[in-house]
Amino acid sequence: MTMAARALPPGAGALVSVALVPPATRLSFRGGPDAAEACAAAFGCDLPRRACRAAATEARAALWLGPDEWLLLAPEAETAALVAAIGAGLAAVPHALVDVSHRQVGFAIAGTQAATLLNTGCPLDLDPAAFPVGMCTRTVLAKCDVALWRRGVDLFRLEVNRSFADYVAGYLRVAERGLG
Amino acid sequence: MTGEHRLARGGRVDRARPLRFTFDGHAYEGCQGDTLASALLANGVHLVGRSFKYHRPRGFLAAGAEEPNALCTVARDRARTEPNLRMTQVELYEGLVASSQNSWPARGFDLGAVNDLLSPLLGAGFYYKTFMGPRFVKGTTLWAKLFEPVIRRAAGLGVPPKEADPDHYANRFAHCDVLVVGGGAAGLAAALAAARAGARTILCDEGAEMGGALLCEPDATVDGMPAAAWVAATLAELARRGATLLPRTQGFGYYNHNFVALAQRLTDHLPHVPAGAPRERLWQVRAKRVVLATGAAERPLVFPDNDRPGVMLADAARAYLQRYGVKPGTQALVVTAHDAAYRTALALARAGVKIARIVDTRPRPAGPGLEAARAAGLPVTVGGTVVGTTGSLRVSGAMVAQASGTGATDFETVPCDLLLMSGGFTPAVHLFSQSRGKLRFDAETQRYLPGDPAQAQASVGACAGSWGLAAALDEGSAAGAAAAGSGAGRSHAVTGDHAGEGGGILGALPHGRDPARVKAFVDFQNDVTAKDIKLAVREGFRSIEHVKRYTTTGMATDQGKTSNMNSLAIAAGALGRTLPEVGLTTFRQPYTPVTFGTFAGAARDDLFDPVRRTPIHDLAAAQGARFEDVGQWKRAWYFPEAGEDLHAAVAREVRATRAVAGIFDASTLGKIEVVGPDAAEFLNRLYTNAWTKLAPGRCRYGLMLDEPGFVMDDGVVGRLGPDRFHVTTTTGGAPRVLNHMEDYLQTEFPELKVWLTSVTEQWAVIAVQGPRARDIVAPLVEGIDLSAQAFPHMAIREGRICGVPTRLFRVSFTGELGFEVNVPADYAAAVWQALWERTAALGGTAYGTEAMHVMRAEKGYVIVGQETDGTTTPDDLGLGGMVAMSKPDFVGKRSLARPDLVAPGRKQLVGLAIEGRTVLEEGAQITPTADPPVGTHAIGHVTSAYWSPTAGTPIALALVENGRARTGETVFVPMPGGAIAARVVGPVFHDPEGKRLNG
Amino acid sequence: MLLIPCPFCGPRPELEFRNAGHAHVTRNPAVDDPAWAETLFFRDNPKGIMAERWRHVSGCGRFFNVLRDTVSDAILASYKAGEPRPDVPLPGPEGEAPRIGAGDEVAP
Amino acid sequence: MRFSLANLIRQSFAGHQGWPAQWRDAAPKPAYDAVIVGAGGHGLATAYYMAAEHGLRNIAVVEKGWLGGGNTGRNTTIIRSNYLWEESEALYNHALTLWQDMSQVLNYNVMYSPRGCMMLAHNIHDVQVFKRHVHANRLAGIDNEWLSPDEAKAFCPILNTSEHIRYPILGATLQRRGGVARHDAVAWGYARAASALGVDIVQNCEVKGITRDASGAVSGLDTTRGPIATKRVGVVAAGNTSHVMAMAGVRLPLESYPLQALVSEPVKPMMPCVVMSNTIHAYMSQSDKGELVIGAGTDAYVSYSQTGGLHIATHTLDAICELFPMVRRLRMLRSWGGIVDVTPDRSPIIGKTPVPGLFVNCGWGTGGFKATPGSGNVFAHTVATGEPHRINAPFTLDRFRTGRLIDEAAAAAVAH
Ligand SMILES: Cc1cc2nc3c(=O)[nH]c(=O)nc-3n(C[C@H](O)[C@H](O)[C@H](O)COP(=O)(O)OP(=O)(O)OC[C@H]3O[C@@H](n4cnc5c(N)ncnc54)[C@H](O)[C@@H]3O)c2cc1C
Ligand SMILES: NC(=O)c1ccc[n+]([C@@H]2O[C@H](COP(=O)([O-])OP(=O)(O)OC[C@H]3O[C@@H](n4cnc5c(N)ncnc54)[C@H](O)[C@@H]3O)[C@@H](O)[C@H]2O)c1
Ligand SMILES: Cc1cc2nc3c(=O)[nH]c(=O)nc-3n(C[C@H](O)[C@H](O)[C@H](O)COP(=O)(O)O)c2cc1C
Ligand SMILES: [Zn+2]
Repeated sequence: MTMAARALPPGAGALVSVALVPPATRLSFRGGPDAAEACAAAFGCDLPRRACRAAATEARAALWLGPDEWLLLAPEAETAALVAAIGAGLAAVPHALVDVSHRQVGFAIAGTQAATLLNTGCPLDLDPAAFPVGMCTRTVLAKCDVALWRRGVDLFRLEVNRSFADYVAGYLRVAERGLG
Repeated sequence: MTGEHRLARGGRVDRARPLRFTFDGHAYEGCQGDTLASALLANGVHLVGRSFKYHRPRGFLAAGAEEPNALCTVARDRARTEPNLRMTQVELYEGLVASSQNSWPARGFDLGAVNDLLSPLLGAGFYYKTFMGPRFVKGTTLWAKLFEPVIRRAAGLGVPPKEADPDHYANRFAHCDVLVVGGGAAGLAAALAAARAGARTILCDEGAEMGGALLCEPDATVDGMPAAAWVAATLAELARRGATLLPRTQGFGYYNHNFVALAQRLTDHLPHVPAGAPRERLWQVRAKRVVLATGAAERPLVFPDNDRPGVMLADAARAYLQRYGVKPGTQALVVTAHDAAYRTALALARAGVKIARIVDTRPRPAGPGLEAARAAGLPVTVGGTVVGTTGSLRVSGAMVAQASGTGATDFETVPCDLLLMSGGFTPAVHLFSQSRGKLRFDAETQRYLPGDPAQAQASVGACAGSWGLAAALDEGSAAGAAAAGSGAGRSHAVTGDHAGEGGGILGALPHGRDPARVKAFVDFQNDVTAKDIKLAVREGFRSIEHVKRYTTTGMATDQGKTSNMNSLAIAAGALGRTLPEVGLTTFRQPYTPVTFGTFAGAARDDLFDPVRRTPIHDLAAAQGARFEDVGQWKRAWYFPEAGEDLHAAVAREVRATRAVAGIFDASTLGKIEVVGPDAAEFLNRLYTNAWTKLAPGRCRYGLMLDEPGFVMDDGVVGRLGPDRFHVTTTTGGAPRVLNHMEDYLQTEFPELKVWLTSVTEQWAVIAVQGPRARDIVAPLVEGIDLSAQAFPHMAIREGRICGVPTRLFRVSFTGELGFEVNVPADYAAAVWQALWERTAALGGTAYGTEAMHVMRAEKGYVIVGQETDGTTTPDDLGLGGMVAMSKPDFVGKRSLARPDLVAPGRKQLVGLAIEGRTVLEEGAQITPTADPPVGTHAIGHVTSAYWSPTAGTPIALALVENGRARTGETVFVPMPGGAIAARVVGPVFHDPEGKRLNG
Repeated sequence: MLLIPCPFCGPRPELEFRNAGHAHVTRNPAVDDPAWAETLFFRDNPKGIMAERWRHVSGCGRFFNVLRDTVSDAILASYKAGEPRPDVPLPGPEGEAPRIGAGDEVAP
Repeated sequence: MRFSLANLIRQSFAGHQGWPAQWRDAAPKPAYDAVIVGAGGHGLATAYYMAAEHGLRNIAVVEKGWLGGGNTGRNTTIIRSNYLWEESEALYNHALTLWQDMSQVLNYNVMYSPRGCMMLAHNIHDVQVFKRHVHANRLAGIDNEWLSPDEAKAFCPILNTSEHIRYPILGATLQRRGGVARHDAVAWGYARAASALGVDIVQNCEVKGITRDASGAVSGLDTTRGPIATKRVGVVAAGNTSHVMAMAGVRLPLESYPLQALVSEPVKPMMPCVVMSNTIHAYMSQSDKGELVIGAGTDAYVSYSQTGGLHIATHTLDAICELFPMVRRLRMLRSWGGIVDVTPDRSPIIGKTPVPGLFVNCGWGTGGFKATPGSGNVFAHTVATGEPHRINAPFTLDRFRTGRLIDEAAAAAVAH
């Protein structure tokens, strides 16, 4: 990510706004069901077993991204502590815990047109009935892989690999012009 | 008044909003709601262009998407110039500038019309038979230099724009329960029933207004409302129920799994385009159910000189009259095989157009239309035919006769300035057919109709072969309700139904004239006549697909919407077969042409493909770096100082690195964290090397093969702990390698407990290389003992640098003492800055990929993709020692034992030493002799070649047959200016003992 | 564009997937050269129902198998890697494929 | 009757009534000396050369549909011979030589137009790979030159050679003898010439079985128009090859993929040559009629449906618009697909099979149109003499066992 993404206009449109989310702890957690259970205990937030669902508490979230893969989100300062805690909690259970905090950049997309904006480039059905609040998945946005999490009817979080952030910011800016 | 032929009232145009426009430089006035076609007709303009091949004068044949003749170019400015638009679909706006095509100097006087005189020569496929040149001019010269350029200039319809299109195009993915294509009576009823049942509904229609044929039915009523009012009420209810309504939107492609592509025109009808507004939008719709309600198009009749301006489809004339309030002529002759034309004749008569004659080609027509015409006193000839027309730039009369068998009798010429024809209606089954639905031939009505659907889809209304308003509405309603899963639709009370209308004819009318001398057009745009089709059949083109390709019938921009059925029937007649025996040509996307921009959408400029930059990019740019594209990445290529070119900069970067130190942004390297109790075993199976014994804290260079045994990727792998490895890959190979690993892990070795995580973007990498590298790094590092003993070459440590976490590798791709500093990406810029300050202070440099390449070549290190090309084995590279053949298995191992991979004579990596200062060209071939005759077998090629600032000579790496055994031999690199001699040497040019690495 | 039922995520657009060729090719390196060439290169290439591999690469990342009719492109079933090829009835009326394992299930 | 201007003029006075059928609409005879399966360009050329150069007259080409209706009738007609490996160079250049006077030899204007085929380099790796081609081709006597961006622009003025586009053009190769031809005419011309030499071209005749005698050798064919006895069969069935060969129990390293192409509406001449860009995946030329003829890579899965996904067209066209930004306002007129048979090394298989009397010519993938005359010529030799021609000798089936692949794709990732 370089200048372009950082230069996003903050919450420009009333119908839709696109903003960067603050830095965060991001951990990729991999393992079987027992590992997931143990991890949930150490992490303090459920790791959903249901496909494409996220669980969240006040400060943490766990996004199901694959049958043995979760993205754990937490405040930025907690990385080391969480890695230690989960590592300790799972000493005997095979798993993989990898810090990917800096790998990704998060965007918040909000507003009544948020889903429409995403659908300029995302081929999923984002109707709330098909993609309810709490659903998350990796998918594509135009020419880029993203992870998408619906946090509210009109609020999405988009996680993209950092070198694609400029692209995503630029893309959304152009796509917003084409709403209407 | 917006044109002298405009009626005082009636139609859907807004006479209070006159619009000025020009056509071929002449100023005219039309009104809001007009198309360019209706506006020109209102002004009495019928001649609007010239035909493709014979340059015959042409007018409007139709009123909609099926128009083959009336093509124009509309230009807003030089870049916003668009050729080949159908004037029947161009919506009028204030200031529109349009011009006709394919004529010079003017459409009224066109020199190209000499082709019409030459037409006896220019029949179907004439170009296959000539232009080969006299036999003594061998080869293709005459064709390519003489004839082809002339033909190319003559062909081609409109003139393409010369400047880049500045407009934007948008895209939308959409999902729905029910997609309805076509907003006529049937489509509206379907959409309404679906929406009422609570289905998510999308309705699209290519017209500017929804309503289809209802827009031309001022007399019909639906559920007690005038048709137009019903349309408006239906649209309002649909909007209220949240249906997505898309006028100006054609459904152009029906793909697999109910995926339908729509093209929406957003701004072409506006006089002023809002800045930045997209011009068109591609809708990519996944529908649970699709209802096709695309209507039917009228067919022309095929008779001699049926192409003069003023010869028009009857239904089109009714549209001009009743939708646009335009009188398309003053004296009309109607020739028909279908009952609907009577309605047109009556409507025209009511509007004051003289009906010179109605010629019904059927021997015994009957029905209310005929009766009403007779009752109104219109002259009707039954069992008649038209055998020709008069006039030049506009029809002035029709030669009418009685049909008798294949001939005609009782010729008479009837004056007229409008000749309307109705051959019956062809259901628009394009999308149905695209959906892979099989058409069935209905022998009774001689039509192809949708058979069983192949996807979750239904066809309703005129496109399904039904006729009449009530039928369309009721079928639509039923299909809409069914698609929404809510049982039956409803039935509608209508007046003005015309349910009983029918009839139609396929093929040519009998004319009894010398068939060799007349031109009865079938495909108007491509100038294909009935005799062309018969010629094709005579010449052995018996398949309809051959007939199509030999005559080009149906291949014009209208894709045969008005011509296909007639040409099929004519071909069938000539073949003596039935229509279904002859078969149909294939319906393909798009339904009508769609702009390239609509497909491309936002993908232009930087959005054409993501530009990936490293976290250090901006700093490197500030330091003056020039960048190169490596896949999607921008990589710093070299860092020129004032006045330096690539070579000077690289030489300086190399010398400074070898003398002091250099720093290099290696962030794009692929990185994969391999974690789990079976991590080492997994790597054993994926790499040629053995990993079990690699101690934590140590690194190893790994070589990866594909299953056929060829080198696929390489990289340094560091072991962080018993069950944790940090694997690096090439920049370009990163996604491929991860996919390859996942593939084997998930499908071949699922029992292994190991997980792979891409950390390419988590870690930025700064290589610090050179004799002073330790001095640069050391002061910034905490928690790692950097001494040579504690931290030897090929080791990895975790600690902190500049206060942030690091994975520090002691590795070298330059042959110098080196470190690769991995830091979490957000910190990279600060760490780079700190390292740079220390490097600069010591007299070191930042270096780019080019210097990196030079230094690794001086050391004989290979680059996968440059020294290898997908046919290279480890042994070819001299890396046989890295292949642990003692391992029971690894990917590619079995293949290495295949006969050709162990055969003698394979190409092997060597160095080439060159006298003099000439740097070889990469890719140059290598021969054993200096002056190889053409066809000499090359024994190898140069893979890398550079000026080596370190050696002070050119160096090169090459793959040469038996290369290692040739060490010391002289080989030759033939170049256009003569061969360059080179001596085969080992591939390492710098510090072969590796002392500097271990410093 | 195909709609591909990922056994984990449910039906998803083809854009999220990458095809990975024929399924059920057994990799046994302990064979002679002709048999190994079979493993590497020779495929049924069926005209009709084909077991093929896809990866939900822009999704859950899993490789899995699909039965698809290569003539109509209708998808008849999807199942996880390692599972045996299911017996499926031919496509139903209107080409609508019976779907097996069409997603939204609990992770293993 | 010969095709000539004189005869055309004569016939134009006679209402063109005198033109005979261009080929006889043959019904299958009970037996032939040899039968070619598949009346695409390659099969028809094979039969023509078997008759013209090897004196075989009692032969037939059987075709399940209409002749030329396979990939020959649906390809983007790019012709070039600047391949990398010596084996490929020899094969494709043999073809290019035959293209030069094909119209006169066949007495059929196939409109071979050597207007130049340009391949764009967008990064340093492309430059290295393409220069390797240039050097290899020069040694082989094949014209192929390196152009700077300015030279490329001069040759093809509509090319976007700005340095500020996403993937600037760093240079290009140009094979001046490369170009295009009228695809249908190639099939028709060979059919007409072969038919005139006595070859039976039997359309609507699908091969359903290959019969073999006790020794295992080919003894005949079962077709939808009855059995045909023959001891020699040459299969040239492109995308359908796996299935025809399976009838004789022969398995091949082939997969069949849809390959799409599209044309724009015709416009006045705007493009003088062929331009290909492998890095951004698209190529374009303009036909004599005026359409822009555009293609890219295959769909990514095995299919026999002759259609493909919309996303292939969108990617192809965004690349085309990037290279030629004035075409955004032009429109797609028609898109279609063909089924191509692809080998693991993207090179054809031409030669004998384990079944005596059965020969195969397949695996041309996305790029066999250009090879039509050369492929037919060497395959005719192979079927007629029972042994491969020097040029097709390396293109064996056995190379997949030994590993001696002829891998153009790996070397360059260049198609067509
Ligand atoms: C969209 C597209 C673009 C292309 N672009 C290019 C290009 O630019 N340049 C280039 O060089 N190449 C190109 N190609 C590739 C080229 O078209 C083919 O390689 C070449 O035409 C193959 O010729 P063929 O005669 O072998 O096959 P075909 O023309 O396909 O002929 C095979 C014939 O065998 C028949 N057949 C199959 N099975 C049977 C059976 N059981 N019984 C009887 N008959 C049977 C088929 O009906 C068919 O007519 C392209 C291909 C496609 C699809
Ligand atoms: N000329 C006539 O008199 C005539 C012709 C046909 C039908 N009808 C009458 O019309 C009624 C039938 O109505 P209907 O709804 O079946 O047909 P319709 O012709 O009224 O409507 C079809 C609609 O589909 C649209 N369309 C066609 N292809 C499309 C595509 N690919 N994408 C988007 N839109 C597309 C057309 O613009 C048109 O508005 C009956 O009353 C019948 O008698 C009359
Ligand atoms: C080089 C080339 C040019 C073509 N030009 C046209 C054209 O101008 N108009 C047209 O309708 N089709 C054109 N086609 C496409 C054919 O109509 C047809 O789609 C193609 O041969 C595939 O056959 P199918 O669509 O019947 O399956 C062209 C095809 C090729 C190969
Ligand atoms: Zn999935």
